[in-house]
Amino acid sequence: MDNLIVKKLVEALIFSSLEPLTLSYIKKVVGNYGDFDVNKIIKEIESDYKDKGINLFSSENKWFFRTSPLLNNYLKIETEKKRKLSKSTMETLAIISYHQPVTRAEIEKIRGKPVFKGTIDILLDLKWIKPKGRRETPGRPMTWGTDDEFLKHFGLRNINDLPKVEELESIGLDDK
Amino acid sequence: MDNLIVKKLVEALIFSSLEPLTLSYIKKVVGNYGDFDVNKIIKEIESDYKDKGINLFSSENKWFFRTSPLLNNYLKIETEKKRKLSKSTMETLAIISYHQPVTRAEIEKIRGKPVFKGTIDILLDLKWIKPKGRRETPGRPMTWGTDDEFLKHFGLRNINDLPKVEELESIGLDDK
Amino acid sequence: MDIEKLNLNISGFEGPLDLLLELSKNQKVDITKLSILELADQYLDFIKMNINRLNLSADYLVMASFLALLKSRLLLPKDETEEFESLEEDITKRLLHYNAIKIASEKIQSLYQEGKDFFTRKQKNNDFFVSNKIVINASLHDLLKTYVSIEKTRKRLNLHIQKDQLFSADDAKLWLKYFLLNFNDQWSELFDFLPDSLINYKLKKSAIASILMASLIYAQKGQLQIIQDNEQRKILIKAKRKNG
Repeated sequence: MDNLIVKKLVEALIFSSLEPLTLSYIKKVVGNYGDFDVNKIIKEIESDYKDKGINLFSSENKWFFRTSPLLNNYLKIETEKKRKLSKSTMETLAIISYHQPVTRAEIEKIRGKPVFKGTIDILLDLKWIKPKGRRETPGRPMTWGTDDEFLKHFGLRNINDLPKVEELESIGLDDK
Repeated sequence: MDNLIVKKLVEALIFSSLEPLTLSYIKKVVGNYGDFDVNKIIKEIESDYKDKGINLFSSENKWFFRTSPLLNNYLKIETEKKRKLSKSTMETLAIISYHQPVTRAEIEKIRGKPVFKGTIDILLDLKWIKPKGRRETPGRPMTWGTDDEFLKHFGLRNINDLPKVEELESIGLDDK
Repeated sequence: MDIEKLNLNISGFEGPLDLLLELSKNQKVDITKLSILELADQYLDFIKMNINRLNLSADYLVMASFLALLKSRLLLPKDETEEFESLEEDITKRLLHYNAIKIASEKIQSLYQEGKDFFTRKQKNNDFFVSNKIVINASLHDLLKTYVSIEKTRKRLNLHIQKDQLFSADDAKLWLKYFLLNFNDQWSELFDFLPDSLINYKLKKSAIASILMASLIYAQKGQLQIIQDNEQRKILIKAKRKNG
Protein backbone atom coordinates (compact mmCIF):
# COMPACT_ATOMS: atom_id res chain seq x y z
CA MET A 1 0.00 0.00 0.00
CA ASP A 2 1.50 3.30 -1.02
CA ASN A 3 1.29 6.71 0.57
CA LEU A 4 -1.34 7.95 -1.86
CA ILE A 5 -3.77 5.20 -0.96
CA VAL A 6 -3.11 5.74 2.74
CA LYS A 7 -3.96 9.39 2.30
CA LYS A 8 -7.20 8.45 0.55
CA LEU A 9 -7.95 5.95 3.27
CA VAL A 10 -7.49 8.55 5.99
CA GLU A 11 -9.70 11.00 4.10
CA ALA A 12 -12.38 8.38 3.68
CA LEU A 13 -12.10 7.26 7.27
CA ILE A 14 -12.57 10.73 8.69
CA PHE A 15 -15.30 11.55 6.20
CA SER A 16 -17.21 8.40 6.98
CA SER A 17 -17.09 8.60 10.72
CA LEU A 18 -20.03 10.01 12.61
CA GLU A 19 -17.75 11.33 15.32
CA PRO A 20 -14.46 13.19 15.11
CA LEU A 21 -11.67 10.63 15.08
CA THR A 22 -8.73 10.59 17.42
CA LEU A 23 -5.28 10.46 15.97
CA SER A 24 -4.59 7.23 17.78
CA TYR A 25 -7.61 5.56 16.20
CA ILE A 26 -6.53 6.66 12.72
CA LYS A 27 -3.03 5.42 13.42
CA LYS A 28 -4.36 2.07 14.55
CA VAL A 29 -6.43 1.56 11.39
CA VAL A 30 -3.62 2.69 9.10
CA GLY A 31 -1.19 0.56 11.10
CA ASN A 32 -2.89 -2.54 9.69
CA TYR A 33 -1.40 -1.72 6.31
CA GLY A 34 2.12 -0.76 7.23
CA ASP A 35 4.22 1.84 8.90
CA PHE A 36 3.09 5.31 7.82
CA ASP A 37 3.65 8.80 9.13
CA VAL A 38 0.03 9.56 9.97
CA ASN A 39 0.79 13.01 11.36
CA LYS A 40 2.36 14.00 8.07
CA ILE A 41 -0.51 12.52 6.06
CA ILE A 42 -3.04 14.48 8.09
CA LYS A 43 -1.09 17.68 7.65
CA GLU A 44 -1.11 17.02 3.91
CA ILE A 45 -4.86 16.44 3.83
CA GLU A 46 -5.41 19.54 5.95
CA SER A 47 -3.46 21.54 3.41
CA ASP A 48 -5.16 19.86 0.40
CA TYR A 49 -8.56 20.90 1.71
CA LYS A 50 -7.53 24.32 2.91
CA ASP A 51 -9.05 26.19 -0.03
CA LYS A 52 -11.97 23.86 -0.59
CA GLY A 53 -15.60 24.13 0.45
CA ILE A 54 -14.87 21.36 2.92
CA ASN A 55 -12.01 21.69 5.41
CA LEU A 56 -10.24 19.23 7.64
CA PHE A 57 -10.33 20.46 11.20
CA SER A 58 -9.29 19.20 14.60
CA SER A 59 -10.64 19.89 18.00
CA GLU A 60 -8.89 18.38 21.01
CA ASN A 61 -6.83 16.35 18.56
CA LYS A 62 -9.92 14.74 17.10
CA TRP A 63 -10.26 15.15 13.36
CA PHE A 64 -13.34 15.84 11.26
CA PHE A 65 -14.41 17.48 8.02
CA ARG A 66 -16.60 20.55 8.15
CA THR A 67 -17.71 23.13 5.66
CA SER A 68 -15.46 26.12 5.34
CA PRO A 69 -16.46 28.86 7.81
CA LEU A 70 -15.73 31.35 5.05
CA LEU A 71 -18.96 30.23 3.43
CA ASN A 72 -20.97 31.22 6.49
CA ASN A 73 -22.81 33.95 4.65
CA TYR A 74 -23.95 31.64 1.90
CA LEU A 75 -24.86 28.53 3.84
CA LYS A 76 -27.44 30.31 5.98
CA ILE A 77 -30.15 28.96 3.73
CA GLU A 78 -29.43 25.52 5.03
CA THR A 79 -29.57 26.57 8.65
CA GLU A 80 -31.99 24.60 10.69
CA LYS A 81 -33.77 26.38 13.48
CA LYS A 82 -31.58 26.25 16.51
CA ARG A 83 -32.46 27.12 20.05
CA LYS A 84 -30.87 30.42 20.90
CA LEU A 85 -29.24 30.43 24.28
CA SER A 86 -30.26 33.06 26.80
CA LYS A 87 -27.89 35.78 27.89
CA SER A 88 -27.53 34.26 31.33
CA THR A 89 -26.66 30.84 29.87
CA MET A 90 -24.07 32.44 27.59
CA GLU A 91 -22.56 34.38 30.49
CA THR A 92 -22.39 31.22 32.58
CA LEU A 93 -20.70 29.47 29.66
CA ALA A 94 -18.21 32.34 29.32
CA ILE A 95 -17.36 32.15 33.02
CA ILE A 96 -16.93 28.38 32.84
CA SER A 97 -14.77 28.55 29.74
CA TYR A 98 -12.45 31.29 30.98
CA HIS A 99 -12.29 30.29 34.63
CA GLN A 100 -12.38 26.49 34.49
CA PRO A 101 -12.40 24.57 36.69
CA VAL A 102 -14.96 26.71 38.48
CA THR A 103 -17.61 25.99 41.10
CA ARG A 104 -21.21 27.08 40.93
CA ALA A 105 -20.67 29.42 43.90
CA GLU A 106 -17.84 31.12 42.03
CA ILE A 107 -20.02 31.58 38.96
CA GLU A 108 -22.71 33.09 41.16
CA LYS A 109 -20.23 35.46 42.74
CA ILE A 110 -18.98 36.68 39.37
CA ARG A 111 -22.48 37.18 37.98
CA GLY A 112 -23.92 38.52 41.23
CA LYS A 113 -26.95 36.28 41.04
CA PRO A 114 -27.86 32.64 41.47
CA VAL A 115 -27.15 30.16 38.73
CA PHE A 116 -30.27 28.17 38.10
CA LYS A 117 -30.01 24.43 37.82
CA GLY A 118 -31.55 24.62 34.37
CA THR A 119 -28.62 26.65 33.07
CA ILE A 120 -26.06 24.03 34.00
CA ASP A 121 -28.42 21.37 32.69
CA ILE A 122 -28.72 22.98 29.25
CA LEU A 123 -24.95 23.33 28.91
CA LEU A 124 -24.39 19.80 30.15
CA ASP A 125 -26.98 18.45 27.73
CA LEU A 126 -25.24 20.18 24.84
CA LYS A 127 -22.00 18.49 26.00
CA TRP A 128 -20.48 21.94 26.20
CA ILE A 129 -19.53 21.56 29.85
CA LYS A 130 -18.63 18.65 32.07
CA PRO A 131 -17.76 18.08 35.72
CA LYS A 132 -14.09 18.59 36.41
CA GLY A 133 -13.78 16.98 39.81
CA ARG A 134 -14.25 18.38 43.25
CA ARG A 135 -12.45 21.34 44.72
CA GLU A 136 -10.53 20.28 47.80
CA THR A 137 -12.04 22.96 50.01
CA PRO A 138 -14.65 22.61 52.76
CA GLY A 139 -17.78 21.03 51.31
CA ARG A 140 -15.74 19.67 48.37
CA PRO A 141 -17.84 21.49 45.76
CA MET A 142 -18.08 20.18 42.19
CA THR A 143 -16.19 22.17 39.60
CA TRP A 144 -17.11 22.65 35.94
CA GLY A 145 -15.12 22.97 32.75
CA THR A 146 -15.76 22.89 29.02
CA ASP A 147 -16.32 19.66 27.14
CA ASP A 148 -15.14 18.71 23.64
CA GLU A 149 -18.45 19.57 21.94
CA PHE A 150 -18.03 23.16 23.06
CA LEU A 151 -14.73 23.40 21.22
CA LYS A 152 -16.14 21.64 18.18
CA HIS A 153 -19.22 23.82 18.07
CA PHE A 154 -17.26 27.05 18.20
CA GLY A 155 -14.55 25.79 15.88
CA LEU A 156 -11.80 25.89 18.48
CA ARG A 157 -8.81 23.59 18.23
CA ASN A 158 -8.29 23.65 21.96
CA ILE A 159 -9.14 25.79 24.94
CA ASN A 160 -6.20 28.13 24.29
CA ASP A 161 -7.95 29.16 21.07
CA LEU A 162 -10.58 31.03 23.09
CA PRO A 163 -10.69 34.68 22.01
CA LYS A 164 -8.40 36.89 24.05
CA VAL A 165 -10.26 39.20 26.37
CA GLU A 166 -7.85 41.88 27.58
CA GLU A 167 -10.26 43.08 30.20
CA LEU A 168 -10.34 39.61 31.67
CA GLU A 169 -6.60 39.22 31.59
CA SER A 170 -6.02 42.49 33.41
CA ILE A 171 -8.19 41.23 36.24
CA GLY A 172 -6.18 38.09 36.55
CA LEU A 173 -7.82 34.78 36.15
CA ASP A 174 -6.78 33.46 39.52
CA ASP A 175 -8.54 36.29 41.28
CA LYS A 176 -11.66 34.40 42.17
CA MET B 1 -19.50 36.23 -5.86
CA ASP B 2 -16.93 34.57 -8.05
CA ASN B 3 -16.84 31.13 -9.58
CA LEU B 4 -14.42 29.80 -6.98
CA ILE B 5 -16.72 30.63 -4.09
CA VAL B 6 -19.67 29.11 -5.91
CA LYS B 7 -17.70 25.92 -6.35
CA LYS B 8 -16.90 25.87 -2.64
CA LEU B 9 -20.51 26.58 -1.84
CA VAL B 10 -21.73 23.67 -3.94
CA GLU B 11 -19.15 21.37 -2.30
CA ALA B 12 -20.25 22.50 1.14
CA LEU B 13 -23.93 22.18 0.30
CA ILE B 14 -23.61 18.63 -0.93
CA PHE B 15 -21.33 17.66 1.94
CA SER B 16 -23.55 18.97 4.70
CA SER B 17 -26.87 17.86 3.33
CA LEU B 18 -28.74 15.06 4.99
CA GLU B 19 -29.90 13.68 1.65
CA PRO B 20 -28.34 13.59 -1.82
CA LEU B 21 -29.17 16.91 -3.51
CA THR B 22 -31.00 17.34 -6.79
CA LEU B 23 -29.46 19.50 -9.44
CA SER B 24 -32.46 21.78 -9.35
CA TYR B 25 -32.04 22.40 -5.62
CA ILE B 26 -28.37 23.26 -6.04
CA LYS B 27 -29.27 25.57 -8.92
CA LYS B 28 -31.87 27.28 -6.77
CA VAL B 29 -29.44 27.98 -3.92
CA VAL B 30 -26.68 29.14 -6.24
CA GLY B 31 -29.21 31.21 -8.16
CA ASN B 32 -29.51 33.50 -5.14
CA TYR B 33 -26.01 34.76 -5.81
CA GLY B 34 -26.03 35.18 -9.55
CA ASP B 35 -26.14 33.37 -12.80
CA PHE B 36 -23.73 30.44 -12.75
CA ASP B 37 -23.26 27.33 -14.87
CA VAL B 38 -24.01 24.77 -12.16
CA ASN B 39 -23.59 21.79 -14.50
CA LYS B 40 -20.07 22.89 -15.31
CA ILE B 41 -19.28 23.54 -11.63
CA ILE B 42 -20.44 20.07 -10.67
CA LYS B 43 -18.35 18.51 -13.43
CA GLU B 44 -15.37 20.42 -12.08
CA ILE B 45 -15.94 19.24 -8.52
CA GLU B 46 -16.39 15.69 -9.75
CA SER B 47 -13.03 15.90 -11.45
CA ASP B 48 -11.35 17.65 -8.48
CA TYR B 49 -12.36 14.78 -6.21
CA LYS B 50 -11.65 12.02 -8.71
CA ASP B 51 -8.37 10.97 -7.13
CA LYS B 52 -9.32 11.67 -3.56
CA GLY B 53 -10.53 9.38 -0.82
CA ILE B 54 -13.91 11.04 -1.15
CA ASN B 55 -15.63 11.17 -4.55
CA LEU B 56 -18.61 13.07 -5.87
CA PHE B 57 -21.30 10.70 -7.08
CA SER B 58 -24.73 11.01 -8.60
CA SER B 59 -27.62 8.66 -8.52
CA GLU B 60 -30.87 9.54 -10.25
CA ASN B 61 -29.49 12.99 -10.79
CA LYS B 62 -28.98 13.53 -7.07
CA TRP B 63 -25.50 14.40 -5.94
CA PHE B 64 -23.61 13.20 -2.88
CA PHE B 65 -20.11 12.53 -1.64
CA ARG B 66 -19.04 9.02 -0.75
CA THR B 67 -15.80 7.20 -0.11
CA SER B 68 -13.86 6.15 -3.18
CA PRO B 69 -14.71 2.65 -4.46
CA LEU B 70 -10.97 2.10 -4.92
CA LEU B 71 -10.78 1.83 -1.15
CA ASN B 72 -13.22 -1.06 -0.99
CA ASN B 73 -10.51 -3.43 0.14
CA TYR B 74 -9.60 -1.23 3.04
CA LEU B 75 -13.03 -0.39 4.32
CA LYS B 76 -13.06 -3.26 6.73
CA ILE B 77 -11.67 -2.09 10.01
CA GLU B 78 -10.73 -4.63 12.58
CA THR B 79 -10.13 -3.32 15.98
CA GLU B 80 -8.66 -5.59 18.58
CA LYS B 81 -10.39 -6.35 21.80
CA LYS B 82 -8.29 -8.04 24.42
CA ARG B 83 -9.87 -10.77 26.45
CA LYS B 84 -8.54 -13.03 29.13
CA LEU B 85 -9.18 -16.74 29.14
CA SER B 86 -11.08 -18.10 32.10
CA LYS B 87 -9.16 -20.17 34.61
CA SER B 88 -10.89 -23.38 33.58
CA THR B 89 -10.14 -22.78 29.88
CA MET B 90 -6.52 -22.05 30.68
CA GLU B 91 -6.27 -25.24 32.75
CA THR B 92 -7.83 -27.31 30.01
CA LEU B 93 -5.44 -25.81 27.48
CA ALA B 94 -2.46 -26.48 29.72
CA ILE B 95 -3.45 -30.13 30.18
CA ILE B 96 -4.04 -30.61 26.46
CA SER B 97 -0.67 -29.10 25.62
CA TYR B 98 1.24 -31.31 28.04
CA HIS B 99 -0.77 -34.51 27.71
CA GLN B 100 -1.73 -34.61 24.06
CA PRO B 101 -3.33 -36.60 22.61
CA VAL B 102 -5.74 -36.59 25.52
CA THR B 103 -9.46 -37.35 25.88
CA ARG B 104 -11.94 -35.14 27.64
CA ALA B 105 -12.38 -37.77 30.36
CA GLU B 106 -8.64 -37.77 30.94
CA ILE B 107 -8.56 -33.98 31.21
CA GLU B 108 -11.36 -34.19 33.76
CA LYS B 109 -9.46 -36.75 35.74
CA ILE B 110 -6.32 -34.62 35.81
CA ARG B 111 -8.19 -31.46 36.73
CA GLY B 112 -10.45 -33.23 39.16
CA LYS B 113 -13.29 -31.13 37.72
CA PRO B 114 -15.59 -31.46 34.74
CA VAL B 115 -14.62 -29.93 31.39
CA PHE B 116 -17.55 -28.25 29.69
CA LYS B 117 -18.10 -28.47 25.99
CA GLY B 118 -17.97 -24.67 25.74
CA THR B 119 -14.39 -24.72 26.96
CA ILE B 120 -13.36 -27.07 24.15
CA ASP B 121 -15.30 -24.90 21.66
CA ILE B 122 -13.49 -21.71 22.70
CA LEU B 123 -10.13 -23.37 22.19
CA LEU B 124 -11.24 -24.91 18.90
CA ASP B 125 -12.47 -21.52 17.68
CA LEU B 126 -9.12 -19.99 18.44
CA LYS B 127 -7.52 -22.83 16.47
CA TRP B 128 -5.42 -23.51 19.52
CA ILE B 129 -6.53 -27.16 19.71
CA LYS B 130 -7.67 -29.73 17.20
CA PRO B 131 -8.97 -33.32 17.24
CA LYS B 132 -6.18 -35.88 17.16
CA GLY B 133 -8.16 -38.98 16.26
CA ARG B 134 -10.03 -41.46 18.40
CA ARG B 135 -8.58 -43.52 21.20
CA GLU B 136 -9.00 -47.25 20.48
CA THR B 137 -10.63 -48.02 23.79
CA PRO B 138 -14.29 -48.75 24.58
CA GLY B 139 -16.45 -45.88 23.36
CA ARG B 140 -13.62 -44.73 21.07
CA PRO B 141 -13.35 -41.27 22.67
CA MET B 142 -11.96 -38.32 20.69
CA THR B 143 -8.52 -37.12 21.67
CA TRP B 144 -7.28 -33.52 21.55
CA GLY B 145 -3.97 -31.89 20.84
CA THR B 146 -2.64 -28.43 20.15
CA ASP B 147 -3.01 -26.73 16.77
CA ASP B 148 -0.61 -24.42 14.91
CA GLU B 149 -2.22 -21.20 16.15
CA PHE B 150 -1.40 -22.31 19.66
CA LEU B 151 2.31 -22.48 18.84
CA LYS B 152 2.10 -19.16 17.03
CA HIS B 153 0.34 -17.38 19.87
CA PHE B 154 2.74 -18.62 22.51
CA GLY B 155 5.80 -18.21 20.33
CA LEU B 156 6.79 -21.87 20.27
CA ARG B 157 8.52 -23.52 17.31
CA ASN B 158 7.11 -26.92 18.21
CA ILE B 159 5.36 -28.57 21.08
CA ASN B 160 8.60 -30.02 22.49
CA ASP B 161 9.68 -26.48 23.28
CA LEU B 162 7.32 -26.56 26.25
CA PRO B 163 9.45 -26.83 29.39
CA LYS B 164 9.09 -29.86 31.61
CA VAL B 165 7.32 -29.60 34.94
CA GLU B 166 10.57 -30.17 36.84
CA GLU B 167 12.20 -27.33 34.92
CA LEU B 168 9.32 -25.04 35.71
CA GLU B 169 9.50 -25.94 39.38
CA SER B 170 13.22 -25.35 39.40
CA ILE B 171 12.72 -21.79 38.19
CA GLY B 172 10.19 -21.20 40.90
CA LEU B 173 7.11 -21.06 38.72
CA ASP B 174 5.25 -23.14 41.26
CA ASP B 175 5.44 -20.41 43.87
CA LYS B 176 2.04 -18.98 44.37
CA MET C 1 -29.85 61.75 37.58
CA ASP C 2 -32.57 61.78 35.02
CA ILE C 3 -35.40 59.79 36.47
CA GLU C 4 -36.70 58.98 33.00
CA LYS C 5 -33.57 57.06 32.29
CA LEU C 6 -34.20 54.93 35.32
CA ASN C 7 -37.59 54.00 34.15
CA LEU C 8 -36.40 50.64 32.96
CA ASN C 9 -37.93 47.28 33.49
CA ILE C 10 -35.95 45.32 35.99
CA SER C 11 -36.51 42.10 34.09
CA GLY C 12 -34.24 43.47 31.41
CA PHE C 13 -31.23 42.86 33.62
CA GLU C 14 -29.20 39.80 34.39
CA GLY C 15 -29.22 40.44 38.10
CA PRO C 16 -28.15 43.36 40.31
CA LEU C 17 -24.58 43.42 39.03
CA ASP C 18 -25.84 43.75 35.48
CA LEU C 19 -28.06 46.64 36.50
CA LEU C 20 -25.21 48.30 38.32
CA LEU C 21 -22.99 47.91 35.29
CA GLU C 22 -25.64 49.46 33.07
CA LEU C 23 -26.02 52.38 35.48
CA SER C 24 -22.27 52.88 35.59
CA LYS C 25 -22.31 53.57 31.86
CA ASN C 26 -24.13 56.82 32.57
CA GLN C 27 -20.97 58.18 34.15
CA LYS C 28 -19.15 57.73 30.84
CA VAL C 29 -15.88 56.95 32.57
CA ASP C 30 -13.60 54.00 32.98
CA ILE C 31 -14.99 51.59 35.59
CA THR C 32 -11.89 52.14 37.71
CA LYS C 33 -12.71 55.86 37.91
CA LEU C 34 -16.40 55.47 38.77
CA SER C 35 -17.97 57.51 41.48
CA ILE C 36 -19.20 54.70 43.68
CA LEU C 37 -21.28 57.13 45.69
CA GLU C 38 -23.16 58.27 42.60
CA LEU C 39 -23.59 54.71 41.46
CA ALA C 40 -24.95 53.65 44.84
CA ASP C 41 -27.45 56.52 44.73
CA GLN C 42 -28.66 55.57 41.30
CA TYR C 43 -29.05 51.96 42.22
CA LEU C 44 -30.94 52.78 45.42
CA ASP C 45 -33.22 55.15 43.51
CA PHE C 46 -33.91 52.49 41.00
CA ILE C 47 -34.75 49.97 43.69
CA LYS C 48 -37.05 52.48 45.44
CA MET C 49 -38.93 53.02 42.19
CA ASN C 50 -39.30 49.32 41.59
CA ILE C 51 -39.85 48.23 45.17
CA ASN C 52 -43.50 47.49 44.57
CA ARG C 53 -42.79 45.18 41.73
CA LEU C 54 -43.15 41.62 42.81
CA ASN C 55 -40.38 40.40 40.59
CA LEU C 56 -37.76 42.35 42.47
CA SER C 57 -35.81 39.44 43.79
CA ALA C 58 -33.83 39.10 46.97
CA ASP C 59 -30.45 39.48 45.32
CA TYR C 60 -31.38 43.04 44.25
CA LEU C 61 -32.22 43.85 47.84
CA VAL C 62 -29.03 42.30 49.16
CA MET C 63 -27.07 44.50 46.76
CA ALA C 64 -29.14 47.53 47.83
CA SER C 65 -28.34 47.02 51.49
CA PHE C 66 -24.69 46.52 50.66
CA LEU C 67 -24.62 49.76 48.67
CA ALA C 68 -26.53 51.63 51.38
CA LEU C 69 -23.89 50.53 53.85
CA LEU C 70 -21.12 51.50 51.49
CA LYS C 71 -22.73 54.87 50.86
CA SER C 72 -23.06 55.65 54.57
CA ARG C 73 -19.39 54.89 55.06
CA LEU C 74 -18.39 57.03 52.11
CA LEU C 75 -20.37 59.99 53.51
CA LEU C 76 -18.71 59.81 56.90
CA PRO C 77 -15.72 62.05 57.64
CA LYS C 78 -12.40 60.67 56.46
CA ASP C 79 -11.84 58.24 59.25
CA GLU C 80 -12.90 55.27 57.31
CA THR C 81 -11.29 52.01 58.10
CA GLU C 82 -9.37 49.97 55.55
CA GLU C 83 -12.17 47.47 55.61
CA PHE C 84 -14.48 49.89 53.84
CA GLU C 85 -11.86 51.03 51.42
CA SER C 86 -11.64 47.42 50.39
CA LEU C 87 -15.43 47.22 50.07
CA GLU C 88 -15.36 50.06 47.59
CA GLU C 89 -12.51 48.42 45.79
CA ASP C 90 -14.39 45.15 45.83
CA ILE C 91 -17.45 46.55 44.05
CA THR C 92 -15.24 48.13 41.39
CA LYS C 93 -13.45 44.82 40.91
CA ARG C 94 -16.68 42.92 40.63
CA LEU C 95 -18.00 45.35 38.06
CA LEU C 96 -14.78 45.11 36.08
CA HIS C 97 -14.84 41.35 36.20
CA TYR C 98 -18.48 41.10 35.26
CA ASN C 99 -17.96 43.51 32.41
CA ALA C 100 -15.07 41.37 31.17
CA ILE C 101 -17.28 38.29 31.29
CA LYS C 102 -19.91 40.08 29.22
CA ILE C 103 -17.26 40.91 26.63
CA ALA C 104 -16.03 37.30 26.70
CA SER C 105 -19.58 36.04 26.27
CA GLU C 106 -20.07 38.24 23.22
CA LYS C 107 -16.75 37.14 21.77
CA ILE C 108 -17.69 33.51 22.16
CA GLN C 109 -21.00 34.17 20.48
CA SER C 110 -19.30 35.89 17.58
CA LEU C 111 -17.15 32.82 16.86
CA TYR C 112 -18.01 30.65 13.91
CA GLN C 113 -20.62 28.24 15.14
CA GLU C 114 -21.48 24.77 13.99
CA GLY C 115 -24.95 24.63 12.49
CA LYS C 116 -24.80 28.34 11.73
CA ASP C 117 -21.47 29.20 10.13
CA PHE C 118 -20.18 25.77 9.30
CA PHE C 119 -21.60 22.30 9.08
CA THR C 120 -20.43 18.77 9.55
CA ARG C 121 -21.64 15.75 7.66
CA LYS C 122 -25.13 14.76 8.64
CA GLN C 123 -25.51 11.60 6.61
CA LYS C 124 -25.38 8.69 8.96
CA ASN C 125 -24.02 6.06 6.62
CA ASN C 126 -20.56 4.89 7.46
CA ASP C 127 -18.90 3.21 4.52
CA PHE C 128 -16.51 1.44 6.82
CA PHE C 129 -17.32 -1.89 8.29
CA VAL C 130 -15.98 -2.00 11.78
CA SER C 131 -15.60 -5.29 13.56
CA ASN C 132 -14.03 -6.19 16.82
CA LYS C 133 -11.48 -8.92 16.67
CA ILE C 134 -11.17 -10.68 19.97
CA VAL C 135 -7.56 -11.13 20.88
CA ILE C 136 -6.84 -13.45 23.72
CA ASN C 137 -4.62 -12.02 26.33
CA ALA C 138 -2.77 -15.13 27.50
CA SER C 139 0.97 -15.42 27.84
CA LEU C 140 3.12 -18.48 27.83
CA HIS C 141 3.88 -17.65 31.42
CA ASP C 142 0.17 -17.90 32.27
CA LEU C 143 -0.02 -21.27 30.54
CA LEU C 144 3.02 -22.70 32.26
CA LYS C 145 2.05 -21.41 35.63
CA THR C 146 -1.39 -22.93 35.26
CA TYR C 147 0.07 -26.28 34.35
CA VAL C 148 2.52 -26.33 37.24
CA SER C 149 -0.29 -25.52 39.58
CA ILE C 150 -2.44 -28.36 38.22
CA GLU C 151 0.43 -30.81 38.58
CA LYS C 152 1.14 -29.66 42.09
CA THR C 153 -2.46 -30.16 43.13
CA ARG C 154 -2.48 -33.56 41.50
CA LYS C 155 0.64 -34.70 43.34
CA ARG C 156 -0.73 -33.55 46.62
CA LEU C 157 -3.95 -35.45 46.03
CA ASN C 158 -2.03 -38.59 45.07
CA LEU C 159 -0.01 -38.48 48.28
CA HIS C 160 -3.01 -38.18 50.50
CA ILE C 161 -5.26 -40.80 49.06
CA GLN C 162 -5.09 -43.75 51.49
CA LYS C 163 -6.99 -46.94 51.84
CA ASP C 164 -10.28 -46.33 53.52
CA GLN C 165 -9.88 -47.27 57.18
CA LEU C 166 -13.46 -46.72 58.16
CA PHE C 167 -16.09 -49.30 58.86
CA SER C 168 -18.59 -48.53 56.13
CA ALA C 169 -22.36 -48.98 56.09
CA ASP C 170 -21.91 -51.74 53.52
CA ASP C 171 -19.45 -53.50 55.83
CA ALA C 172 -21.96 -53.16 58.65
CA LYS C 173 -24.80 -54.61 56.59
CA LEU C 174 -22.81 -57.70 55.73
CA TRP C 175 -21.69 -58.07 59.31
CA LEU C 176 -25.15 -57.69 60.73
CA LYS C 177 -26.67 -60.05 58.18
CA TYR C 178 -24.32 -62.79 59.31
CA PHE C 179 -25.51 -62.42 62.88
CA LEU C 180 -29.15 -62.19 61.94
CA LEU C 181 -28.89 -65.60 60.38
CA ASN C 182 -27.32 -67.09 63.45
CA PHE C 183 -29.02 -65.40 66.42
CA ASN C 184 -32.55 -65.40 65.19
CA ASP C 185 -34.77 -65.96 68.18
CA GLN C 186 -33.49 -63.95 71.11
CA TRP C 187 -33.24 -60.30 71.88
CA SER C 188 -29.63 -59.28 71.72
CA GLU C 189 -27.85 -56.04 72.33
CA LEU C 190 -27.08 -54.28 69.04
CA PHE C 191 -23.60 -53.19 69.92
CA ASP C 192 -22.60 -56.70 70.90
CA PHE C 193 -22.33 -57.25 67.22
CA LEU C 194 -19.44 -54.86 66.82
CA PRO C 195 -16.46 -56.63 65.32
CA ASP C 196 -13.64 -57.49 67.70
CA SER C 197 -11.03 -56.10 65.38
CA LEU C 198 -11.84 -52.41 66.02
CA ILE C 199 -8.44 -51.35 67.17
CA ASN C 200 -8.78 -47.61 67.17
CA TYR C 201 -11.34 -45.16 68.39
CA LYS C 202 -12.07 -43.62 64.99
CA LEU C 203 -12.77 -46.98 63.45
CA LYS C 204 -14.97 -47.96 66.39
CA LYS C 205 -16.98 -44.78 66.11
CA SER C 206 -17.60 -45.35 62.42
CA ALA C 207 -18.62 -48.94 63.15
CA ILE C 208 -21.21 -47.88 65.76
CA ALA C 209 -22.77 -45.43 63.31
CA SER C 210 -22.72 -47.93 60.47
CA ILE C 211 -24.17 -50.80 62.53
CA LEU C 212 -26.98 -48.57 63.77
CA MET C 213 -27.72 -47.50 60.24
CA ALA C 214 -27.62 -51.09 58.97
CA SER C 215 -30.03 -52.17 61.71
CA LEU C 216 -32.47 -49.45 60.71
CA ILE C 217 -32.25 -50.56 57.10
CA TYR C 218 -33.11 -54.17 58.06
CA ALA C 219 -35.91 -52.96 60.31
CA GLN C 220 -37.34 -50.97 57.45
CA LYS C 221 -37.24 -54.06 55.30
CA GLY C 222 -39.12 -55.95 58.02
CA GLN C 223 -36.27 -58.37 58.74
CA LEU C 224 -35.42 -57.01 62.17
CA GLN C 225 -37.11 -55.70 65.31
CA ILE C 226 -35.54 -52.97 67.40
CA ILE C 227 -36.45 -51.77 70.89
CA GLN C 228 -35.00 -49.27 73.26
CA ASP C 229 -36.97 -48.46 76.44
CA ASN C 230 -35.40 -45.05 76.83
CA GLU C 231 -32.30 -43.16 75.86
CA GLN C 232 -30.24 -44.67 78.67
CA ARG C 233 -31.12 -48.28 77.94
CA LYS C 234 -29.41 -50.55 75.54
CA ILE C 235 -30.65 -51.00 72.01
CA LEU C 236 -31.94 -54.54 71.52
CA ILE C 237 -32.50 -56.34 68.26
CA LYS C 238 -34.15 -59.58 67.21
CA ALA C 239 -34.45 -61.20 63.84
CA LYS C 240 -38.01 -61.27 62.54
CA ARG C 241 -39.25 -64.37 60.88
CA LYS C 242 -41.10 -64.01 57.61
CA ASN C 243 -44.02 -66.01 59.04
CA GLY C 244 -44.34 -63.96 62.20
